[in-house]
Amino acid sequence: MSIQTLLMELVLMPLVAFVVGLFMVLMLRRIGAKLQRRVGPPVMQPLYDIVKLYGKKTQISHGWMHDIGIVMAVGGYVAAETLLPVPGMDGIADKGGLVTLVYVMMIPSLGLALGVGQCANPNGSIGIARALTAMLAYDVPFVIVVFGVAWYFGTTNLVDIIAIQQAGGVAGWGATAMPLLAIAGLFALQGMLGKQPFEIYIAPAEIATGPMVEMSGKYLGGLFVMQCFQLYTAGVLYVSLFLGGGENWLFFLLKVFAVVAIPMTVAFLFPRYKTEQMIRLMWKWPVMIGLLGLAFVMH
Amino acid sequence: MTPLDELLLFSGLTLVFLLLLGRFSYAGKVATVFYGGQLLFLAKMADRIVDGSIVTFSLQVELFGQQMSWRFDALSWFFAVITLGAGLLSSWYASGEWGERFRRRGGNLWLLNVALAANVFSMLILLGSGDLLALFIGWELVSWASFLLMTVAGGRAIQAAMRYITYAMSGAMAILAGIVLLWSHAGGLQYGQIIEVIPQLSQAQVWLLVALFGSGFAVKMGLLPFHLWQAAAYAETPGPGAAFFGAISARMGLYAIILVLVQLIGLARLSELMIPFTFLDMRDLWAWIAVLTIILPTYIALRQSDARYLLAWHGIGQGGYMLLGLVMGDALGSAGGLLHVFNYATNQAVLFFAVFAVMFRTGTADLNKLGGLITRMPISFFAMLVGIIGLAGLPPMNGFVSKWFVYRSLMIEGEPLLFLGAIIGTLGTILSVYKLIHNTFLGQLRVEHVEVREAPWSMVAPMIILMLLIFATGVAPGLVLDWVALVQSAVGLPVVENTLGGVELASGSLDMLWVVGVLFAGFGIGALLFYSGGRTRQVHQLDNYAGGHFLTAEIRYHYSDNFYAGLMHLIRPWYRGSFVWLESTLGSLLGIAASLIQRLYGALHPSIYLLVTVVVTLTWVLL
Amino acid sequence: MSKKVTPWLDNLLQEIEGIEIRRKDSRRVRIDIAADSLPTLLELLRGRAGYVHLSAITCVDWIDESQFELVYQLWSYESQSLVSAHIRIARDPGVYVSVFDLYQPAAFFERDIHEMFGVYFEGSPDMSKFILTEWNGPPPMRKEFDAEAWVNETFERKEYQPDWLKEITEQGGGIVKSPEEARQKKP
Amino acid sequence: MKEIDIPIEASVDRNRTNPLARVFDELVRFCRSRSMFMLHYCTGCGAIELPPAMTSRFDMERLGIQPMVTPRQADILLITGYVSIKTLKRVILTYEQMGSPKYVIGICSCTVNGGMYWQSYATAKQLDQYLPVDLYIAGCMPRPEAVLEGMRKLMDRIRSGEADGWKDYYRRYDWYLGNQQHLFGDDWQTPADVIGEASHYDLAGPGTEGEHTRLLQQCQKPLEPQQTFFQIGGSLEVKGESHE
Amino acid sequence: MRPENYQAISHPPSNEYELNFGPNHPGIEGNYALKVKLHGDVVVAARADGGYLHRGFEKLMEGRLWIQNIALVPRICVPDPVPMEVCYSMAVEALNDMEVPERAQWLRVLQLELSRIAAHLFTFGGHAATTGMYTTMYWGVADRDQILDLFEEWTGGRVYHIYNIPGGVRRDIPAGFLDRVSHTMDYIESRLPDYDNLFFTNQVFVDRARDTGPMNQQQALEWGVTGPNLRATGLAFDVRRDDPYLVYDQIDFDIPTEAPGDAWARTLVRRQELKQSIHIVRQVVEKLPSVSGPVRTRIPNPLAWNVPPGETYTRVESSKGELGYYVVSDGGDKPHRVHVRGPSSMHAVQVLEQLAVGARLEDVAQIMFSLDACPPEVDR
Repeated sequence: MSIQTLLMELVLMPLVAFVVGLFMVLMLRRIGAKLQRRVGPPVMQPLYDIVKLYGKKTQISHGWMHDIGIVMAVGGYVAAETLLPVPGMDGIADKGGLVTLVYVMMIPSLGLALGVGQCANPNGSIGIARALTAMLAYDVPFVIVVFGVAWYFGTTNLVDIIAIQQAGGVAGWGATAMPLLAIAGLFALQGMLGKQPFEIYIAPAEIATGPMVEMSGKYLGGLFVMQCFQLYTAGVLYVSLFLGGGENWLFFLLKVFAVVAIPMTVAFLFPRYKTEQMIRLMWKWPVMIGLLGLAFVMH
Repeated sequence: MTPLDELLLFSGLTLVFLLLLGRFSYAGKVATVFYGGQLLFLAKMADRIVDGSIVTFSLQVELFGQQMSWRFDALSWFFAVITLGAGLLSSWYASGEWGERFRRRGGNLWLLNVALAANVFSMLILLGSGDLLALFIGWELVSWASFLLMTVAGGRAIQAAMRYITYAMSGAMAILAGIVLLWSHAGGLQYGQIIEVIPQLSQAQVWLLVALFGSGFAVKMGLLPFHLWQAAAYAETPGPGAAFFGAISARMGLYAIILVLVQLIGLARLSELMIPFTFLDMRDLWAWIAVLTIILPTYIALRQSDARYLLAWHGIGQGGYMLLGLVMGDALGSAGGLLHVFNYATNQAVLFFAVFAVMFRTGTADLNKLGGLITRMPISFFAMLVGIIGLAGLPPMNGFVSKWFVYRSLMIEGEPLLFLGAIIGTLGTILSVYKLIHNTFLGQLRVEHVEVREAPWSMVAPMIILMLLIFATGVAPGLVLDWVALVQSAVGLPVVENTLGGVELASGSLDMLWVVGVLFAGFGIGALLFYSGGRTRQVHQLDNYAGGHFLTAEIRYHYSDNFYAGLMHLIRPWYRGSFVWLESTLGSLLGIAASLIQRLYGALHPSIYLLVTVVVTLTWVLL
Repeated sequence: MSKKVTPWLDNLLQEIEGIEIRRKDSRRVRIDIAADSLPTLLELLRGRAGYVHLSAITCVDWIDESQFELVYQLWSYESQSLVSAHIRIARDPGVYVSVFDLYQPAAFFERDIHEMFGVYFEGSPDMSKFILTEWNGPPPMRKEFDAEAWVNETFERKEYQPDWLKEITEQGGGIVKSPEEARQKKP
Repeated sequence: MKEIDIPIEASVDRNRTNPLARVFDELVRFCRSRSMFMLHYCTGCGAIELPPAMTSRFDMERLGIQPMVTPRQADILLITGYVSIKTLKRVILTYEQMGSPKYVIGICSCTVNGGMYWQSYATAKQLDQYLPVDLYIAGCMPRPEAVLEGMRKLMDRIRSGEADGWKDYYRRYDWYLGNQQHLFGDDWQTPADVIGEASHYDLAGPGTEGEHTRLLQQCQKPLEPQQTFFQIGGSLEVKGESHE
Repeated sequence: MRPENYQAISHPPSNEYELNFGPNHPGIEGNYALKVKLHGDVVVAARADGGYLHRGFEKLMEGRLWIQNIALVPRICVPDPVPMEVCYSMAVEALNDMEVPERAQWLRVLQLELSRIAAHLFTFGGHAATTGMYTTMYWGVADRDQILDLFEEWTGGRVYHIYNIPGGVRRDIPAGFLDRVSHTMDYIESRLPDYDNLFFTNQVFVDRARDTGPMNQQQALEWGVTGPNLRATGLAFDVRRDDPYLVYDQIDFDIPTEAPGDAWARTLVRRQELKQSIHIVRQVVEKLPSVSGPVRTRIPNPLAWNVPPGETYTRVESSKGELGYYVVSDGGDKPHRVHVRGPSSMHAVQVLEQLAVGARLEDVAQIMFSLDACPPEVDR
């Protein structure tokens, strides 16, 4: 691969992720609107919000770590996108692999946690404490899934994983070979996106949106951008692991949107759990299903 | 003179210098230079080590007709580098204002410096041991030197040190028994002889051997279930001592485990030892001990409210990763384990330095009495940030690389449960280190800390060096992996094929140069996006959302205690159920032993105590 | 459904001095009693007659008589009747005893009366301000406090004379006569 | 719905000469008008008509309006009805914590002139004496349709750049502060530093500082300095050890 | 100096910290505040802080004519204004010894019950929103609007109706109105299964609400709790039945009760009350055509209406509990004293403070909403 193509991919991949992410946010809000029997926002609404927030006149900061936190939150996801192969673009996916991706995806959370910490708001701190606890909860089934997939395909290189799946057609998809792990993965996805019933760290009625509590202007805008990336990353990762990645952009996007629509729909039909209820649920059913699936895979 | 002669001589000289002239205020600075000198001698040795040859010590001692010899191979050299590095930076840290304050407050700086030098010296002797007898003597010296350093602070530290020495003595007994067992079969204690005799031993004998040596070394390493002494003993040690302990001291146990279990007995032989009534073999047992050592102490650390204790408990937990990697026995895993020794030492040292810098300025390490210091001690904050990213094992710091190696090894070997355990430990680490940095540096700045300033240069400089080291070895892990590869070949493990940025594997490789490069490119884009927005303006911390209310400085609104309350609601019963039961059972057993020993020595002054014990040890060894 | 307050209670109540009982209807009883005897009465009503629910405590300012009237509304779930006990206390100094030990809801009402009328209740658990925490004036519910005057003194009024209103006024519509004026004409 | 003359000092928006910058400004103004986050703060009874306006029947989100929880996140402060003096303090704090550009909508008649509580000792009468009100929606209480209509009007005004009450607050801070001090007492203070903000963003005007701000500085309880200290000290003193 | 009201509950060196619920907080109902002191996520002390909605109603009413006050009273409880009008009108009628025509009484019952349905739908929405279940809120508020439409057609006002006046009601129902009422009732009844599936039987919600803020019957009686909160502890007390007013003694309805007294029971009681109210509305719709006659009695010139001296205490059952008006007349054209006993003044202050202690941070908002506290009633 020439260096020019690589550089182009490194620029394009985050950009595509952002644009697709914007539409995912739109879909999230539209699904909510449909379930709540109303119209919902206009198509460009997510973009309006972000442009407006970046265009605020006063930007209230609580210190330099607050600033750096947002930079890390957005930048970490920008970096993560280049580790995530999409049709026609592999980026540096073969330089890092699945484990690295999982860990790079924690960087934005860490940045956010530090930034929120400096805001010196108890609501934010509780929110971060809950977010990290939630991470502990959903990562257990998630790593079982990651392990199972890596074992089944014999590699942690996402490019190879996708190639192996595509070679076998639908029958070769991870979801066909490892249905139980795919189900466990859906649970983890719900937790990863922090949607109800696992929406414990935003919880407006309890901690006034937790980490977002002191975020204004471009800080909040950064979080909105991060949300786009987060939805995209979670969707694409799931598709890459279980649904054969993307043969072409059309099918790829169809699959990604379909996957992300599941947690979004569930989100509007449930209240949120308490923290320990969430952990208990996450460590019970998905882990059980995941371990069972793992046992099948490793046999 | 071989380089090893020079090194040991110079190290002994440092000790003698401090013993004689340690009372002068410049002694600490000179000692720091001396440690630097020792490091130079070590560097001088490097080309021979790279060749794979062994550097010997000229002096040989004959005891009971046993030839005692000392030599450095790649394994010793690798550990010695870390030891001296930790010694150098700790001494540097102590040599300036910190030491001055310590002395003014009535601390015995002379004893601290001497104990540090004694530790370094004895560890070098241990690392250089060329046969089991020398190993045992070195082991005892290290134990007593550690004890000396632990007692410097007095008070609660003495209790912790007593507990330690109880454990250490019982561990030494086990080792001695193992040595006797081997000696009775091999007729000698040279490594060569032992390697020959091991295959002839029966399964039961090897079983006993592994149990004896293993438990003896595990005490020092703080492996489960012998971990209970360590946290208090390390945390109560004053500043640089704690950093030194945290960085390397416990790793002597790992060194011995590598030497005896991996090099002499061999991992293959371990796999043959089945555990009765189970489908586990000895190696699995070690792996599970490692995983439990990762998980349990990490989650105990989560509950600590004293920053030093929190770090000390993590020290125990991180040892599990090293052992886990090693027991996997493949190139990746053992490389990860060995690399983690280095990485962890840097992380732990910088974290302890940062915590003691905070203590230096505020007088407390109680996580509930701090907060908001980021604006007052930004460099210490940054040091702690780098440290926690490394300790938690996130890119781009070096801790990520070693943990990645261990994970990949577990994935390739097909150990899902061990993998899960390791990940749960990592997640617990992330949780508790965030608590550490949040409660110390983030959140509400307390009224009484408004005047606090950054720590002085003598304390900041070692932190900056360590930060750079952590980052550099994170970006280019190949630098350390080269050494690790040497160690692997010296020990007889498969050698990892590393590149500068990590490792190339058919089943998914790692190139940190790329990963970090892209990460920082991402940060760049993030920053670009961020600074494309309007100008920021910093507001006061009281200009804050409080449900519409007005905040005043007198109100405490910093969330610090019981930080992961939601999680604790679920897992608190487990602490009560398992950990406390474990601790109380072991505690009552060990309490009996401890009380016996304490009754003997408890009344004595530490220095007299030391003298007596040295005499006892010498007579014991000689007779 | 409706039960009458039992005769024995009537007899019992007669024993308290200075008590005057009036039945308004089958479910409403009014008792006027001396201020000193009220705790005894309430104790009787609560302990012996099942009036466990304190519905309200009201303070009425009789400024002409220089007295505060305190009205305790008590409801019995068993006999399903409401007793209102009326006492009068002196307006100055305006101190009375709390009935919190008998009826916990009294805490709220007494606190409220304290900040609105300035009546102090001895033994009430919390006499700190609840509603008027940022009010520095006199207790506003006292009759001598003229809220309207205070408002006129403190606030400006927005002049609102838009053209359309002027037109209407010119045509003889709009507000030509204030309610006060309208009332003045009738006796 | 007749317009009421609101005493806001007219300001001239500096139109940038660079055509690209003007397009950019236009874009930002457009997005501001299409994305209005209103603060979730029920100050009075008019708040009861906001849920209907938000929810399925009238669905404010169609217009890009959505409720936000904290003042930092919000653009629009809806004063839904009477403000008691106790609430007014919180409202002012909340307003000052919001990021500019920010807009205040006075819903219900009470915000205009006290409404039916004109003789109440507990409520403030004219909201625009304390905060720059961009738009009033009269009625007791205005129906959801009226609220939406008002929002549409505000959108137009934001789009055209007329809704600049927030600039007025910076420019005539002294006047607003004077009214606040008149009502709350001379020792009135919020932790937000409006004057500092105005000068930082070059929004200060001749009326930013005056006698009332001087009074504020006299009576102010100083806030501790909060900037980061990067210098590395050499003192051996321990600060705050007394607390141990 | 900042406002003095901020009384910190206590100060360090304890490790507890303070958190403010409200007044600007989604976890608080209306403009109200609850200051809590927490250890971890468990509340160790709670203090209600009211007065944000204080307008001095009782003072205002002393300065206005008897008839003018009709416009004032509904503002006291915004989500459920009708009982305020009815209760005040009943008080004035009692002072004047005035008879209310039967048709007016039935109309008042109709209005009271419609208002109760609207208030309960609103409460469910709020309660659901505190647990992150926004769909219920969106549905509930939109369905409540159906009832507001009825009110608007009937009285001209969506929220405040100023419809009940001393002596009766302002005017009769418009033509065909009863059909629309029954149609709306059919609609709301048809929506109830959806609500059940989405909210009341949602396992996640049940897990959250069970054992949250429990209050036993003994405590409820001690604390003076009334209304659905009392009935959720198992005591079947309802002013409509036990101290009947209007024509409630001619109407057939049940008083739903639940034993546990937790947030779940309180919500369930309201859910059943909704059903009962629909049942009552149906009965009124059936009965109304057969009751003819005027809808109000003549009153004197309202601008110079001197009410005979006296005092009275009237109570009605509002959606939050027992609502009482103590009205004193000194024979003038304005009341001498009006005291409003808002039902929330019990459970929004003392009960909330006590239930919050020991509760989890997650549950504080839920407890408040499940008690259905209405701050303007407290502040007045």
